[in-house]
Amino acid sequence: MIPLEGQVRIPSGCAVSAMISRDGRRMNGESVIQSMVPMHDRSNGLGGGFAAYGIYPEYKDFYALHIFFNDRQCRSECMTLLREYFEIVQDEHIKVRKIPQITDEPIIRRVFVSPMQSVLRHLQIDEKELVVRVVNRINAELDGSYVFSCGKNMGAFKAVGFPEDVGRYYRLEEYEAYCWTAHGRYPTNTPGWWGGAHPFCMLDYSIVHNGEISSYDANRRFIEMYGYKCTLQTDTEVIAYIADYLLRRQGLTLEETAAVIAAPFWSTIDKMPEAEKQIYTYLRNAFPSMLVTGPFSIILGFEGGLMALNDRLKLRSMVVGEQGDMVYIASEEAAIRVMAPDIQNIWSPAGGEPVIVRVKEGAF
Amino acid sequence: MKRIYVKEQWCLGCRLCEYNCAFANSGMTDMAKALRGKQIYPRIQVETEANGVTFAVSCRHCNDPICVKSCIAGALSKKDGVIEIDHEKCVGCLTCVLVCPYGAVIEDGSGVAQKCELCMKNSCGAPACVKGCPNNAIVYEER
Amino acid sequence: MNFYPEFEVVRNDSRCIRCQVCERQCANEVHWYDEDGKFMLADESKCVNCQRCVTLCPTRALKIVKSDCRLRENANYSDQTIKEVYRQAETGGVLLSSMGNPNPLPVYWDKILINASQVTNPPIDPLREPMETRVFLGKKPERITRNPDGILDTKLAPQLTLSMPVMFSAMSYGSISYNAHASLARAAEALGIYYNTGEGGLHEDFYQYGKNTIVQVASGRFGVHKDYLEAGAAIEIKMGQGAKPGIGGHLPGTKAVGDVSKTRMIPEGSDAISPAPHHDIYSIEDLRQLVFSLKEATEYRLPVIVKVAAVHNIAAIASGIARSGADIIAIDGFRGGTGAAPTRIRDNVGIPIELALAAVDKRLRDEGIRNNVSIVCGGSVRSAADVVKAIALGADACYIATAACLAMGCHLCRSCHTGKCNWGIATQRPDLVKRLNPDIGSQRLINLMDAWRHEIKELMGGMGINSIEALRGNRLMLRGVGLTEKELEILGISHAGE
Amino acid sequence: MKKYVIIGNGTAAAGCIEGIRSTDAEGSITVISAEKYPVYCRPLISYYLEKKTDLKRMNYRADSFYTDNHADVRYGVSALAINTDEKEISLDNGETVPYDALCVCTGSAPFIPPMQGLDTVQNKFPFMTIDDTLALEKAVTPESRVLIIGAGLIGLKCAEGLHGRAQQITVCDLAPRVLSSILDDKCAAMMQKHLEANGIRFLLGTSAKEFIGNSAVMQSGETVEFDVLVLAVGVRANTAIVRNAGGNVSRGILVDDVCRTSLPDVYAAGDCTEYHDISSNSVKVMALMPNAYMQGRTAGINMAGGAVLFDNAIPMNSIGFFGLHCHTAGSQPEGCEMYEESDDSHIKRLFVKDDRLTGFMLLGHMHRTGIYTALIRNRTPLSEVDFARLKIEPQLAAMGEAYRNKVLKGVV
Repeated sequence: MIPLEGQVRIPSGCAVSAMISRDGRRMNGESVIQSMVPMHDRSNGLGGGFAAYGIYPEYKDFYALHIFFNDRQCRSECMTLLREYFEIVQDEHIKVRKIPQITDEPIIRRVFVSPMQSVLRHLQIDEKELVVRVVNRINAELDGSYVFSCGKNMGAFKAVGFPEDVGRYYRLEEYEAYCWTAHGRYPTNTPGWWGGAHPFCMLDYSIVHNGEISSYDANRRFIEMYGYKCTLQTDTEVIAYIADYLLRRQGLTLEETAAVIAAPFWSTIDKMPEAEKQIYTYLRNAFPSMLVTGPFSIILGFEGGLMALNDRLKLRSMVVGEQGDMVYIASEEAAIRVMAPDIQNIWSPAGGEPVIVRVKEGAF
Repeated sequence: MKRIYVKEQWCLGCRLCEYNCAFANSGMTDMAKALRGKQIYPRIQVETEANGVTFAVSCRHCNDPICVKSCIAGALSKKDGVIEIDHEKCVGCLTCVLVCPYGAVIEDGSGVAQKCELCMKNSCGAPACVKGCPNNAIVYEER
Repeated sequence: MNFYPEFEVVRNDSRCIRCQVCERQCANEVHWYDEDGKFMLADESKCVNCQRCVTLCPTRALKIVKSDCRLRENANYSDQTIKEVYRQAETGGVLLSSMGNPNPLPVYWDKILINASQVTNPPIDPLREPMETRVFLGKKPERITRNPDGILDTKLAPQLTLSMPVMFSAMSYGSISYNAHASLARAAEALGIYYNTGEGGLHEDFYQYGKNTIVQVASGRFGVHKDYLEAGAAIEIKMGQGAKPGIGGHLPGTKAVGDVSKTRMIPEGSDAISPAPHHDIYSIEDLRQLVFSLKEATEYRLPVIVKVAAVHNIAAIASGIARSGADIIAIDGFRGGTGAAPTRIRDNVGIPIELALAAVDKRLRDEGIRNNVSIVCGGSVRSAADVVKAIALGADACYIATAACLAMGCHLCRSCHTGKCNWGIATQRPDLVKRLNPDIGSQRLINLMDAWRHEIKELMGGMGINSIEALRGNRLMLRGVGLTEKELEILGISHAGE
Repeated sequence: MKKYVIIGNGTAAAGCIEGIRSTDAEGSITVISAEKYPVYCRPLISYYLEKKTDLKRMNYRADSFYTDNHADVRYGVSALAINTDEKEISLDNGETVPYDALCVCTGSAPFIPPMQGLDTVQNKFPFMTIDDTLALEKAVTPESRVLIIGAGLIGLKCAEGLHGRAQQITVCDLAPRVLSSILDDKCAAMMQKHLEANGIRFLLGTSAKEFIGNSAVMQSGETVEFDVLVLAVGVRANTAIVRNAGGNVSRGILVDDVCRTSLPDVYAAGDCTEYHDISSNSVKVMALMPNAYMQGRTAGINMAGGAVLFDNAIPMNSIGFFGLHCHTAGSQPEGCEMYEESDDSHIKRLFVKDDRLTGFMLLGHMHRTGIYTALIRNRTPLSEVDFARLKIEPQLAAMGEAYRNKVLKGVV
C-alpha cells in the first residue's frame, strides 16, 4: 500500500513561477497560469497551486481561511472548533470550474474569520499566534479537515493536477493580485493529495519550492520544538515554518532570514568586513539547525512582497526578470518569457543570494 | 646542506638505527639474510650516557674534515657536502679512525675504514637510520 | 595458582638477527638474550600483548599469539571468568582493568546505516564544493535582540568553536604521560579543536595551549585553582565517566611523581583518590551552584560542560543539567576507556552511548530546551562513520580518547593500570614516556583528524549535505539494521527498507 | 697576479695548492717536483708491495688535479737555491723561477749511517719513493732473503709489504724493540710477537757492523746472509735549501703556526719542518702525513693572504701489520700517569698529566680512537669529562652534554 501524505517524507522535484508589481498594480491570474505551460514537464500531475496577494481587499482585515474538507461531517467539526476562537465573518464556497483534468475534489471552503479578543486575552498571545495554533491543531488533529491558506488579503489555490489545469479549475483569471506565485509538483513518494500541493501557507507567508532538501529532518526536529507540527513531511512545509519562526517569532529581517536558511559559506563569511562578519557568524551560530542544505529554489510570498532564494550551491535553476515595475521569477526563463515576451533584463541570482521584492509602501 | 642530527631527547636506545644501517649497506635485500648470525659494523652508533640518555652518532660531515686531510691515500673526499670514502683507494691504514674526533669513522671488520655516506651510495636513497627511527630521534635536515 | 600464560611469543628463528630491540623495548621484561646460546628467550607470563616488540622487530621475526591452552570448555564459566575467580580467591581483591569494555555487547553504531542521495537530489562532491564542518558549542539565544540602531546584537553566551565536530576527551596528566598531553595539546591547537585536561591539572608547560584546552573539575578537585580555571577555553565538571559510572578515580602513588604531583597539587607518591560523588553535589541544585560558582570565578567568559556517564535515566539527568546553567552536556557511554577501573564496573555498569544520546536529544527537544545546551557524546566513537551517526542522532560533537590513544600508538593491551605502557602513553616512567615523541604523536593525531574530516565530508556530501549543522539531529539520514522495534524507537530511526 | 712557487710535490705541496686555491683563484702556481710522478703519499709504497693498491690508485688526487687547480708542475727538476733578495729560486736545469710567495715542501730523505762495506752490497735499496719500490720489487724474488736495517715504521712496513714475495725477511735494529720511536717495551713486544708469528725474523739491539757482499756481520757477531738489503734506518728532513738561504733550521726547518720560515715570504710545510707539539709542549720534527697536509694547506692559505693557524699539532701514528693495528698519539711527558688495560690481543695505555690526556698507545682494538686524539689535541681538561668511562671506551657520552650538543646538534 502506498503511504498517504503525512505518513512518510515526500521529496519532490518541481516548477515555480512568480510575478509581482512593485507599484501594487493588481493583475489577474491568466499570465501566471500561462507561465506554467512551458514548464509542464517539470510537474507530473500530482499537484499544482498558486498563491495570490491582494485578492480580498474588501476583507483585508480578516483572516481568509481556505479549507479542504473530506465531507460535511468534517466541516461541521472544524467549524465548531473555529467558532471557539473566532468570529466567522463569511463562510463560502470557493468557486471552481469543473474540468475533466481535475477530479476527486474535496469540499473547498473559504472562511473569513476574526480572532476573539477574549480568547487572546485569556491565552496571552497575539492574534497571529492564535491563528497558527488553531490551524496547526486542525491540520494535525482533525482528520479530514485541512486549512491550506490562512493569511489576510491573500489566498492559496491548489489541487492534484497539472498547475495550468489547477489555475483554470480555480478560475484564477477572475482574481486580481499584485503578486502571484505558482507551483507545479513532481513528487516521488505520494499518490498526490490536495493538501500536499504547493503553495504551503502559514498566515500571509506562502512558499512555493522546487527541490529536495537534505537537511529536512534536522530542520523538522528542530522546528517542532517550537510548536510546529510537520504533518505533511514536505520540504515546503518545514521551510515555511522556519520562515515563520525566523521572520515572525524571532523578528529577523528577510535578509537575515536568508542568511540563516541559505547561509554564506564560512570561507565567504571569514572574508567579510568585521561588522558584517560578526552578524553572519552570529546568525549561523545562533540558528544552526535552520540552515537548509540540498537543492532548493523557493519563493516566499508575504504581504507586500516576496523573496526568492536558491540553496547555497545553486543546485536548482531559478531566474529572475525585471521589466518596469514588474519582477518575474521562475524555474526557467521560458516561463518568464511567457509572462513578459519583450523582457530584456533577465539574470540568474547566485546560490544563497536572496532576491527580495517589495511593493511600494501603501500600494497594497 | 642536509645532515643527520640526533635528538637525544627522543632516542630510545633501541639501536634499530645500527641494524638498519648495517642492512642498508649490506647490499642485500633481506635483512635476516644480511644480518643473521653476523657481527654488525654500523656506521651509526648508539651511545649511552651514565644517566641513561642515549643518542646515536654518525659522521658529522664536518665543514673542515680532518679525516679528509689526514687520509694518506686520498680516499676520503668531500663532494657536495658529503664526505665520501673511495673503497678502491683505501688501503686500510685507519688514520681516519685515529683522527675523527667523533669516532664516526670505523673499521668495517675486514680492516677497511667505513663511514656514513648518508646512504647516497646504497639503494636506500635516504639515510636508513633516519627512515627507520621509530621516534624521530634521528633527523635528516638543514641546520 | 599458576596458569599457562595468556599469550605466546612466537619467534621465527630463521629471521631473528639477535638485534635485541625486543629486549630493550619491553618494559615487562619478556625478552632477553642468552649470551651462551646466542639466542633470544622469552618469559611469556609477563607478556601483555602490547605488540611493541612485534612492531619494532626489524625482520618480522616475532608475533604474539593467544595461547590455545584452555581450561575445559564451559559456555557459562568462560576461561576468563574462571581465572578471575582464581585470582580473587588468591588475592581477595577487586579486579582492575583499563581501557574500554571489551565484551561483545551490542555496538549500535554498527547497526546503523547512513543514507546517500540518488537522482532526486544530488550528492555533493567535497573535492569540488565547500563542505563545512565548523561547529559551535554552547547555549543558543532564545530570542534575538537588537541594538537601538536595529543592528543585531551579536553577543552570545560563551561558545567553543570547533573546526570539526570532534574533541579529545579527558585524560589526566598522571594517567597519561607528559608527552601524550603535549601531543594532544599540540594537535588540538593545530586542528582548531579542544583537548581536555582530565582531573590532573594543567602542566605549566601547556598553559600556552589554553585556548584549545578544556580544564576539568572533578570530584577530587586535583590541580584546580584560579589560574587553572582561567587558563582554558571551557570548564568541564566531571560527574561521571562511562567506563566507571558511580565511582571515582584512583591514581596510584607510583604515578604521582615529579611534575604529576606538582600539577595535581598533592604530595609526591601519594595516591590521588577522587571520591565517587562531588561532596558538594548531592543533587541537581547543587550542580547548578557549582556551575554558577565556576562561571562567577571566570566572569562568565567560559562555557561550562557537565560530563556524565550514560546511565539508565540519562535523559532525565540531561534535562536537569540543561536547566542547570551548563552550556554543554557531555555524555560518556559504557564502552568508554579508562586508565584504571574495577573490572566489574567497567564491564557491567552504564548503557550504550548511542541509546543514551538518542534519548537525551529527544528528551531535550521534547522539552523544548535543546537549544539550552550542546551535546557532546563519547564512549567509543571509533571512526568518522561513528561521528556522522552520532551527529545525525543529535550530538553537536563527539569526544574521542581511545581512538586518540590509538593514534598515538596505543595497542589496546588494556594494561594502563600497570603504569608500564610500552608506548609511552599511560606511564610516568621517563624511559617509557620518551617513547612518545610529541612531534610524531601530534602529527598522527592531526592525520587521524584530517582523515576523519575528509571522511565526514565524503559522507555528508553523499547525503547532499554541505554543512555539518544540517546533519545534526537529521535522523532521517539513518536506518537501522537488525534492530528491534524498541531499539529503533529509542534511536528514533526507521529500519532499513522503510 | 701573485706568483706562488712550491718546492716539492708531496702531500704538503698538495695541501699548499688546495690552500692557495681556497683563497686565491687567480695567482700562478708553479710546482717543482723532483720525482716524476704526480703527488702520491709515500707510505702507500708498502701497500703497493702488498698489492693493496697500484700505481694508478696511489695517486693522491684525481688526474685532473693540477689542471683543475691551474698549477704548473715541473717534473724531474730540483730546486738548488733560494734567492730571497731577488725573490727567485734557481733550478738544477739552470732556470730561475721568480716567486711572490714560496713554500718549501722538500720532505725528508733516508738517513744512511756510515757502514763498513756497504759499497760491496749489490742489491741495496732505500724505501722512500715509488722508484725505490719499483727497483726493490724487481730485485726481490721468491727465493730472496731480505735483510732490512731498521725496525721502525718504514722498515716494518717494508717487511710486511715483502711478505710473501721473499723467502726470508730479517729485520735488525740497534734499538732493543720494534717501532722504538712510537711504542714502549710492552707494546713493542706484542707487535714483535705478532710480526714474528707472521714469519718476520728480528735481530734487535744490534745492527750490521760490516757488509761483505751478501753477508752482514752484526755487532752481536752473528752473520746474516741476504740477497736484498733494505736501508730503513731513518729519515732526515731536507733543510739545506733554507739553511743555505740563511733561514733558521734546527733538525728541521723552523716554522711558526702559520708555517712561515724565518725568511720573508718563504713558508715551509711537511716532513722538512720542525714545529710545536702541543702534547709535549716542545718543538720537534713530526714527519707525519696528516700534519704535512695540514701544514701545507695552512701555508697555502696564508701565502694567498688568508689567515689560518695550525697550532694544535701532535704526533700521531696509525699503523698496522698483518691485521694487528696500532694507534699512537701525543707524548708521555715526564711524570705522567698511565692508565692501562690489556689482554692477549690488545693493549691500551693512556697517559695523563696535569688533568690532560697527553698521549696514548693502543694495540689491537682500534675503535673510535679519534675521540682520544681529540682530547689530546683540544687539551680538554679531564675533570670536565667522565674520564672513568672514557678510559674504558672512547665515547661522546662521556664528554658532557654541552660538548655533545655542540657537535651533534649543529654544524661542525
